[in-house]
Amino acid sequence: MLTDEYDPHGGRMLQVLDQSGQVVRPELEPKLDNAKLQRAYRTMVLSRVVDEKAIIMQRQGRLGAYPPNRGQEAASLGPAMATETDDWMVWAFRELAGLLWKGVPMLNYLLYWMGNEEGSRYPEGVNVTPAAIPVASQLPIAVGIAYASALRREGKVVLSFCGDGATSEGEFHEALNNAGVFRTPNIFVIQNNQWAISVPRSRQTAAPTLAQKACAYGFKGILVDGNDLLAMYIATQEAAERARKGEGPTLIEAYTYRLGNHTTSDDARKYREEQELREWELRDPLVRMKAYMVAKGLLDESGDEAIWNEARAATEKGVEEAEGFPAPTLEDAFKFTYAEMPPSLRTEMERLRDDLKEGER
Amino acid sequence: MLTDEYDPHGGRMLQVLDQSGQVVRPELEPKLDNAKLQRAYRTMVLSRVVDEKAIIMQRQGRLGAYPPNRGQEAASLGPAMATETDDWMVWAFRELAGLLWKGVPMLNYLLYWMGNEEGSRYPEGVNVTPAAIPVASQLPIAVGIAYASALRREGKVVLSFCGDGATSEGEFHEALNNAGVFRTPNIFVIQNNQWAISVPRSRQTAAPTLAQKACAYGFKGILVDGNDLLAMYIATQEAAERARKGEGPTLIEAYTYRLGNHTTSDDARKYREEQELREWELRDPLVRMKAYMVAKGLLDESGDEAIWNEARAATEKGVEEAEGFPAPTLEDAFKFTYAEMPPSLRTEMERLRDDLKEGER
Amino acid sequence: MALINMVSALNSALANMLEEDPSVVVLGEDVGKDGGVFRVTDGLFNRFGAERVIDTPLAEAAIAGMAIGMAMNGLRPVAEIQFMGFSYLTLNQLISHASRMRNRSRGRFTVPMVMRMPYGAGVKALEHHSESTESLYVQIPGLKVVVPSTPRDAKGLLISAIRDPDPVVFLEPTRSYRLMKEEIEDTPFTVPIGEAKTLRSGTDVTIVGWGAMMPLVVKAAEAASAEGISCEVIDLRTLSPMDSETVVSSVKRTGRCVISQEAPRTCGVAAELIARINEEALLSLEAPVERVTAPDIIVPLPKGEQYYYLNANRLYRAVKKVAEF
Amino acid sequence: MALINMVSALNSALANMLEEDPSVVVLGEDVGKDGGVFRVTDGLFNRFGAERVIDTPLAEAAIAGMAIGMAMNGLRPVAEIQFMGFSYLTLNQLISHASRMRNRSRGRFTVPMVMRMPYGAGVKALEHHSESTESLYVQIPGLKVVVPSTPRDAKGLLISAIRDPDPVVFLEPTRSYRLMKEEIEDTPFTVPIGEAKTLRSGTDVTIVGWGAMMPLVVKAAEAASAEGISCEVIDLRTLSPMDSETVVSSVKRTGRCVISQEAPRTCGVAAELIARINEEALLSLEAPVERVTAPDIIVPLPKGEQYYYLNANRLYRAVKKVAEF
Ligand SMILES: Cc1ncc(C[n+]2csc(CCOP(=O)(O)OP(=O)(O)O)c2C)c(N)n1
Ligand SMILES: Cc1ncc(C[n+]2csc(CCOP(=O)(O)OP(=O)(O)O)c2C)c(N)n1
Ligand SMILES: [Mg+2]
Ligand SMILES: [Mg+2]
Repeated sequence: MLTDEYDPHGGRMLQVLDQSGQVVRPELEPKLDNAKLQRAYRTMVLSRVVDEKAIIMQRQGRLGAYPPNRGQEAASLGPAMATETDDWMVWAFRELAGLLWKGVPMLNYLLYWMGNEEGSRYPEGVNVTPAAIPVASQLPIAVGIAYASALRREGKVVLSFCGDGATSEGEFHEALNNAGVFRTPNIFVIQNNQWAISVPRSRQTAAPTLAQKACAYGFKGILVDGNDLLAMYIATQEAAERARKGEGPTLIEAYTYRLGNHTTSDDARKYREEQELREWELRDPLVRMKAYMVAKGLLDESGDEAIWNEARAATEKGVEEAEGFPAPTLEDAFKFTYAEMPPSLRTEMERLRDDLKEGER
Repeated sequence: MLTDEYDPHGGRMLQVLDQSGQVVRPELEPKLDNAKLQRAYRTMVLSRVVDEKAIIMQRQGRLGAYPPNRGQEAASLGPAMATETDDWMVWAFRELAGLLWKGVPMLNYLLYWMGNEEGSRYPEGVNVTPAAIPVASQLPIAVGIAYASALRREGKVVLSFCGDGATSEGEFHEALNNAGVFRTPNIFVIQNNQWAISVPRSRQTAAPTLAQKACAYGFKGILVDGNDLLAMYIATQEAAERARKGEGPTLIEAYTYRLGNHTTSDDARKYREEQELREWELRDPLVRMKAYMVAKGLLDESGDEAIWNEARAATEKGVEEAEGFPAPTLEDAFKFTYAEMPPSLRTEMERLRDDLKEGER
Repeated sequence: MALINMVSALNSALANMLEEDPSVVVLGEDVGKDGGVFRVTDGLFNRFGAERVIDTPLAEAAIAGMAIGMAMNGLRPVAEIQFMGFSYLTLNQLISHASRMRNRSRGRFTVPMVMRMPYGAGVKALEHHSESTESLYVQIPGLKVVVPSTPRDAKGLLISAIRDPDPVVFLEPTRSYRLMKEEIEDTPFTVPIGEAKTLRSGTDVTIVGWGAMMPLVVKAAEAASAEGISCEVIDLRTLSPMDSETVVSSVKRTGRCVISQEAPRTCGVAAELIARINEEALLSLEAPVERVTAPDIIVPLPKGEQYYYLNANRLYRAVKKVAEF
Repeated sequence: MALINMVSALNSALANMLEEDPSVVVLGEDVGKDGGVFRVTDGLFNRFGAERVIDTPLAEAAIAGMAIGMAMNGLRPVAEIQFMGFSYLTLNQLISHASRMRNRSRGRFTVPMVMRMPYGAGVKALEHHSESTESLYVQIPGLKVVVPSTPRDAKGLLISAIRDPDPVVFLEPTRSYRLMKEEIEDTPFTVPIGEAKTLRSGTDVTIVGWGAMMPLVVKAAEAASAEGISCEVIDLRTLSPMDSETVVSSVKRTGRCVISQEAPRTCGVAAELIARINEEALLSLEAPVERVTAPDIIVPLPKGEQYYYLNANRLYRAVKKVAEF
């Protein structure tokens, strides 16, 4: 068991690929077929491109405040790849690569950050919950989803994400503790990107690792190099197997870094050292993955360029589609409050419709 | 360090006195002077007598719903004894013996459970917060109290209590995590009395011990025989020293048992085995302490009887005083809402006074 | 049919629903073996098993959050919060997720959950066990809030709540749990959510209440009627979405209104009713609407509860006051 | 004196208080080095040190709870909650402890704390960043609730709040943070809590608002005045304890009233004002009081915010409606 070998109390971190993309633990290298590896790399690139585009659009006033994903692509993608299509994914707000893998259309992603609720109407069959902005609030929900699946003996697992900051919230604790008690098929991934806005990981908790918090809940935790797609993949795979066998939840700390600002409203230079950023840029998960792909003969420079171009084209198309998407109507703002609109709400709606008809003064 | 010797991951429990009152770790026996030991034993007896009286009074309609303390006397008294008079104590609702030691008058205790807010107006200088019924809600407050003391470099420690059930609440987590981050002079005692109303400890968390939860917060935890006054004393003493030196908080799991019902509204026979109760009755902390006192030559049967009689007399006197205590007036119900009564509230009060004058119909 | 009190009626509703619909689960602190601190879930654990009648750890946010997740994934959870005074711990989950999941996912996810809890003062309970903060919930769009006052309504409304496609906060007046008995079918039946009930017709004064206030309201109405003041009595039953229509149309006829609210005065449900009466029936008013409420103070401990909890006399005098205005 | 916006005015108040009183501390997420996500605490960390300007872990209940403990033990904590939408996590601490510590200990312990937070819609923010759930707080006896609408009031009220012996929830309208500048003294001064302010006298219609509504209210009043409707404009400023006296006596003169509320309609502060007007000035009313509010829906994401956030035109038309009633 990886979780035994890498007991977080020992402080060891699981890594399969080193910074340069070399396989350092060949015996742990997952047997992924080439197509899957290629799809994974394309997804990372697409995530990076969409992310960059969103930041630009925000600056141009075409999209609202936005939380950049740069540098964290492997931490959400690896886990997503280790789950089945119909397994659940409960994300926070910085898991673009994982979402794309799970089948959330780019259109939805863009619409959401552009400020349209339609963005969170994921297609049927995509078992992904909407973004969860209130930090850690998604986690008790993930446990409930898992309980329901387990009760029906579906054999599904629920992969959830949160940040390092989220581990300080009471709802993080209650979720993990309940998952331990009910042995629900949950996989809790913490994207420890070292910062919660301006608060460093060291000020979030006095515990030396976040992975060791699992011991408070009676299940296993593991510290994983979050910029190593393969390590994230195998750690999650083991967790998913455990969950499917009814052996309960696992906590995975993905040790990663937010290369961008917290959101487009933030300026990280105010609170963190340039030097730290530079060091982490060297550990960029895309660079590492590219080296691995090249070494495996699955990628060359021209192939890589094609992938980036493809991603850019797809993104432009997605943006166009999103910008052409109809804005919500007055009725849209009302009709999803309840399954059926109560009479008093209908009255309010009609009154407001009249009011707005008269135009702004 | 006891916390190293008794690392909770090892599952060992600190004990100084065994079930029969024999000293099993003589080198750990605290050097308490005889007067202090005698006061301790008298306090345990008084706690037991007041507790029994409260239960009887509840049955007679003279006191409201009440949470019995029987069996848990050592778990709150030992820690209280290991703190200084002006150190803070933040209790939950089942720490009578500790309260008595800290100087909370029996009158206050009775008044509170009889339903009079005057009960929680403890004398100046008694640094004890009022009962905290919302489970675990007192713990973040205990951290704030400790922060304030530390900021002023007072060298005080804050001793707080909660139950095993409380460890599942988010506020437990947030409090301990913050205490770890700020290295506040907190001592967190969990009275693990094996039950949270009808829910057994095993269903509260999958972690094998509660003490090990400290590892999630980056400080030390220790599992202690909560029915052993001396063990509770030394564990707290070590924690208090650590706190006073600015080395931060400690978590103490007091392994004990609620010999009575959850409250007078509860019937524990509905959910727990008679056999379990019988076994724990043999570990009664009073019996154990008595044996120790006798062995030390500090107590004999007649002395013991005198102590019980004294306690009974004091209790009768306390009850008399409490029952003679004036009921709150209308003005009392209003005037502590704010430092100064807002005009609208004064109007409400006068209107209500008129209304009530007319009498019940 | 059986002559039963509200606790048994609620128990019967839960048993019916657990039986009828395999997706119904019950969860909360002590709801299992113990049958709940008020015995509302008594016997369900033995009958339906630990997987569907779930004793949870002591963690209210998790109870609410898990219920949301269960509801999003095909179950119909009925969560119990042990007392309303501990329900504030669930507000983040209720406001940020339960109430808005349908809207924020444009109908892709829904939250058909019920959160039950006893509420209210007047039973000489411990501190924090007497809260009636219903207007915290009523102001949250996307939640429904239901308060039965009789055993029959309790059963019928709870079944409606469980079958409802949206999250329902179900408030049970502690004081009424064992106050009266009614003949009630053993089989499932419903009382519609969103409809107030006129208990008694009258022409002079409309008296509105809900939950534990109803027995007092009825008593006051009887006393007033005995003196020739004809009272129309309305049990609001659902606080959200609020059937103010029934109240407004009654006030349009009577021109006078007294509202009985257990909660403190400010920003309670009574204020909302008065606002709606003001908006829709001002010209019919022959006297200011009177709200008889608790004062804006902390719920006192039992020795002072008479300064907080209303009595029928205060209501009666308010009725006289508006009648004589 | 300096010409500053609300953010700087708040910063100045905090700096004054940290300087004047060693027991004042500031705590919250990102309030330290970062100076707060809106820069309200900018520079305080460097000036007063990490012990008094405290970056906390991401845990709102702990922020509130620690502030309570600090306040009980001699400090005057000013806690920041990053957005009102995350303040629900503090309600258990505020309701169960902060608001009632004085009462439950009969004055032995008090909680002189301030909990500041930005609130309100209209800045195209993320989901959950636009809440205005002030009436959750207004209904809690023992709390005070303050909402400035100008830089000067912001500074004066915040200083009053910090010096206040009771817990104060201090709501800062995000939309007004940088909307206007005023000449403000660098030294401490106070604006009293509990006093509404009449911004403009008038004889035909009273318009009441608070916080981010005030610029809209003033605009609507000007538009109406231009058409010969003389408007009296009141900024409520303190929501609890509510100075309804000023509103009621104005309405007694004008006979007509419009209330502007950013929050959804049901159980908001406007309902309470209407209830009080009904109780104390019914006979003076020449038209139903109009409340212009958000509808009872979830705050929409930015693309739909026009269906939620009021505009001056809606207010203006309400004024005309009551004037012409
Ligand atoms: C309950 C809550 N409190 C505060 C915020 C404001 N906020 C948004 S993100 C964030 C930091 C989150 O840090 P972390 O969990 O590490 O995730 P990251 O942003 O680093 O991905 C904060 C404080 C929030 N969204 N929710
Ligand atoms: C927040 C909260 N939820 C529920 C309750 C109801 N309640 C009172 S005591 C209790 C069990 C507490 O168990 P534990 O923490 O083990 O303390 P013990 O009663 O065993 O001393 C419960 C559920 C409460 N008081 N507060
Ligand atoms: Mg982070
Ligand atoms: Mg217990």
